[in-house]
Amino acid sequence: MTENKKHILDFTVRQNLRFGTNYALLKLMPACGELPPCEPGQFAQVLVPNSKNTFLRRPISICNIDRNENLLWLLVRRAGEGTAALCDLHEGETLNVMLPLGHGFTLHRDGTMLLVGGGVGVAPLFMLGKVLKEQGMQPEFLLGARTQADLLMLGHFNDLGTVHITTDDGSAGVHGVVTKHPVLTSGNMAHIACCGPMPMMRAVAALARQQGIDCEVSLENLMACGMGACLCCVEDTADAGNVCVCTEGPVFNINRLKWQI
Amino acid sequence: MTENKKHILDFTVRQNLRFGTNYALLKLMPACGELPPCEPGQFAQVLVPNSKNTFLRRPISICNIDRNENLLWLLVRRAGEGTAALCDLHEGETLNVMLPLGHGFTLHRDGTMLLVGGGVGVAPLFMLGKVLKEQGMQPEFLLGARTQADLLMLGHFNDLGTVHITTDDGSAGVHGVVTKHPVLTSGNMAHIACCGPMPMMRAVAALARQQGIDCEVSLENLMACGMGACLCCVEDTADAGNVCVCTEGPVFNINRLKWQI
Amino acid sequence: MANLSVNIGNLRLKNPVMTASGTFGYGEEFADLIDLNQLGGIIVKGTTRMPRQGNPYPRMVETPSGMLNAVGLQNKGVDYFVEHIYPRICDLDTAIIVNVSGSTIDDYVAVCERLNPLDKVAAVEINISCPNVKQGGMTFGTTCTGAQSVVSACRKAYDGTMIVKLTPNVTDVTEIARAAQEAGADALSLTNTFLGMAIDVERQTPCLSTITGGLSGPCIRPIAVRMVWQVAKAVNVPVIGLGGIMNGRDALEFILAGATAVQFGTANFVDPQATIKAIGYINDYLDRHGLDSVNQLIGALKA
Amino acid sequence: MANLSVNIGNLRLKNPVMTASGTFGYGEEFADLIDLNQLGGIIVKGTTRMPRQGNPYPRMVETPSGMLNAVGLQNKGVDYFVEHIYPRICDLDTAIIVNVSGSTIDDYVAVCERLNPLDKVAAVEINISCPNVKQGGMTFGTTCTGAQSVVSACRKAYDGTMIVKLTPNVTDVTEIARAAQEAGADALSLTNTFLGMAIDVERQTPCLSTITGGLSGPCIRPIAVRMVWQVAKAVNVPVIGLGGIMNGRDALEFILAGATAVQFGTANFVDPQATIKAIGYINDYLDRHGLDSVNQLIGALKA
Repeated sequence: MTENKKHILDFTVRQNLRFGTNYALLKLMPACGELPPCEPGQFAQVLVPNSKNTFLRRPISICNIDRNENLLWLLVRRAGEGTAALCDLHEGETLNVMLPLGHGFTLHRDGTMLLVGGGVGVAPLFMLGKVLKEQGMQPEFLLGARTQADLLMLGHFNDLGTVHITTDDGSAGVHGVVTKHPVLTSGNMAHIACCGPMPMMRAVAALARQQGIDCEVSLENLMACGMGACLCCVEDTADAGNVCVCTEGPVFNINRLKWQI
Repeated sequence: MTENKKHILDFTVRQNLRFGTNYALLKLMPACGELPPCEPGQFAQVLVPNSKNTFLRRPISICNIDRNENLLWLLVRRAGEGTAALCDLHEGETLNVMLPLGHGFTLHRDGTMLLVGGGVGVAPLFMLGKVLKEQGMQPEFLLGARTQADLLMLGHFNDLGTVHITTDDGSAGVHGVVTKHPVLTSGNMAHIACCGPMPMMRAVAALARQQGIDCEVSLENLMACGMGACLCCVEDTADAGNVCVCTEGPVFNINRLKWQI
Repeated sequence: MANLSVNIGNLRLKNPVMTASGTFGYGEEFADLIDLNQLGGIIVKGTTRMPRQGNPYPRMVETPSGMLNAVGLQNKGVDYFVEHIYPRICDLDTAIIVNVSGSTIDDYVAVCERLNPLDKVAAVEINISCPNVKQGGMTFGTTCTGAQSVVSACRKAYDGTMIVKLTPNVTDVTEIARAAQEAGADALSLTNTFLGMAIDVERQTPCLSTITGGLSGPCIRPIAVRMVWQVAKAVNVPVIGLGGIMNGRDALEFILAGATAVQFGTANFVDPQATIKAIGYINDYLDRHGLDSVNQLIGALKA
Repeated sequence: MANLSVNIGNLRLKNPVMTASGTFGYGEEFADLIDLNQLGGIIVKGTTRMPRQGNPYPRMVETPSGMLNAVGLQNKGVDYFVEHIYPRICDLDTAIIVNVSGSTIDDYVAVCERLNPLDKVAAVEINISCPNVKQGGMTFGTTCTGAQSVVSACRKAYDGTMIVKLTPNVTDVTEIARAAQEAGADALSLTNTFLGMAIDVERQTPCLSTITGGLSGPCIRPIAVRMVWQVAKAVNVPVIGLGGIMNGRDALEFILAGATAVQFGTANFVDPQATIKAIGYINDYLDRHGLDSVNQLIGALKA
């Protein structure tokens, strides 16, 4: 992976597509110039305007770099006051964003990649799938959500390849969590890229290890700076002890992690 | 003056009329129910949403109570981050407001009242003029501003009575500050009600004292609670020492004040 | 409906939510907006032996997530309180607690003696932590001997529940807490404000007439929670937590850290109804967590 | 263009804006975003005798206008610094200052001795104020004798400019400041973080793995400004102000209060370009006020 140069740029909100009350897909255009090079799985640190109790930037996965339109896509879940302010942005407002940050997913050229996402964690998998497809690969997707209504960007994913679905309530696809889906144990997958809630990622990692499938996960440890300065977001690794998720990750091969799985 | 009961109410922004870049006239409707009774010169404490560095409420003069439309008018000048957030409110947004607070202007029934306002200080004088006119009085207005563009709500004031004007740059009315205007020394005025920047109020107070004209001014000492609890906004008075501007004022007869004028 | 009542020494509060001295007037100012009888207690403003005009204006400046004040104990004195204010508020169905301040030990004792006979005063809060007076105040609260001298003198003069309000402007607050306990405090409240300062850089002048003032608000809450946690482990008497509590969630931080009750201060300026909302929040929290009584939460932090 | 350069002992800084230890890595992390050579100085992260893994995750929690951290001096040790990092950063055209931390006096001395020969290290900053380590750190900084013992030992081991970083978690910071000065400090920097704590009320657990941590950010700026003002009047050596500085205006509060230079800490996390913007702001301020040199502002508060 190349080391992409970090930038701090002002963006204009061109579109705020709301999915229900809890999610927003922000399409942002740089106030001037072109979007910088970004890799799938890298993230952005967003300065939240208009939020009384949000002091630090909020790390948000890069969902897409639309080079034709010069738009950065960020998919945001309304989790706290900071993300709520992002979800409520009006078109035309300005957002200060630092990007790209961290190390993303490995782009495997051998064997099939299964991209496993849960909830808002599907965001970086869209860009990963798009880039893989552009490179001639045929990624498959396994997307899990609480209900059919929580399956985000489904149309976009369908454009990229085969999409497998699970829902907790059975309202779409296989009833249950993603690890219930037979595609994970089909033996056809060489690599897994996973992003979602921690229990989901642990379950997927455990299954991958059991099945001998190469697996990367994207962590979202609490962070302050997002650039390796504060040393707050550390993850304990087998090879190097505490390392910063913001610079060594957010994507880690599960073999580096000391998860008890 | 009657003691009006205090209320804390959510309002919906029905209209945000911007005057240039520095002023906004907010028209607010209670989320439910009727506007409570308010007197001219009383103020509201506005909880500022969407502002990172604004902790306390902002005291804003009540500009008008439009009973027909059930609208509260607040005229806001973009002075700091808090008032900027108010000026930038979108229609449909919610604002939490405590009102009415303090003691307003005396409604004189004898002799002509001259209402002297500067800048955003014209706000409470609109309501005062309207109430006086409703009671059959014929108030006159002396409004000062930096330039013609800073004369706010002029059409509204013209509907209430004779309007005299001064501008610092001479772009409208008499060239100079309000105390340059001959109406102040015409001998026709029995009472002055004044609201504006401190140097203006001091100059008007000095002239009133010299001319023997009864004069009230509306102070805007820095305050926290706005309801007599924190004791921060005190003004030193001749009769009672330090008193709270938020409860004993904001309107004071200049005879109570210890101003060196 | 869970049981919200707590005990501070011999004093039973209907719930742990009180208002802090100097932030709630005598309660009357808030009567339009909340039912005062729903509160656990009202701590009326700092009362001194003689009337005080306080410090000159400006007395206040907003700071990030907080404010500095330099009121300087403006009040009409204990005689005025007893003769004019007490009769108006003594029939409220909530604990009325009087904050006692002074420049000398004799001042404190004189106020305590004057309050001692009033049977509707539920407790006194001895303020050895006001940062905004030239003499007395915080200087008593920053040493063990200073704290002990004031508290033991007040103990002799006052028979009812005596709370001692501690300053956070010390190296080791547990040391002062233990000294106050040994001198006869029935409970400790902390923290008072933090000594701070702000400058108008364009004018190159201090923002307050007194140069320094007391910092309060959510900005300092993490420090106050830490001190309450330390003190609750160090003493046997109940601790009353305050410092930047804005809502029920914040109040629970202090209770979990070991506070038996809490005081809302600066929050009253931002949301005069914050106390009442917090009582509802705590009740809902107890229901949600399947708990019968708020007492089960006191010091329940898993640490 | 006004003169922005200031002197810290024998050390001349091109301007008063530095970055605080532990908030700016080794500078390299920021090189994409700012020209490091424009800074007055870079204080690299706390360096210890031996490598340290720091404290377990979680180490951080956001608080109102600030954050708590409990990193615990994670670093690869002074040998790694000297062999691998120093060669990479020593040619920067800015003052490189190394923050020295330890658990014992011998630890501090060992690090000072190792750094002493490095001619591109412009100064050391002796950290007697880290709240996040079990031994040493802040415990040295809360008593005069503790401060004196560390500082005088380091003084013997280090020949260059020695800054001593003070903790705010004390009753009287001027007392510790004078002790550090007498023990040989060439300058004092203050404040380090405030000991604080936050609780996840739903889980009833501390937010940090270490229960308590260090509070930083604009929330505590008023307290830090007050302490800098007090210390600047109490000592003869230059004072370096820090604590919640987010921009040029905030920096000027500290300079007007008596600081010769300032450090930007938590601000680097929110706006990595805050330092550079502040240098421009200070220059514009001097022009606007008709001043030739930033030295005219040091302690210029009209009070």
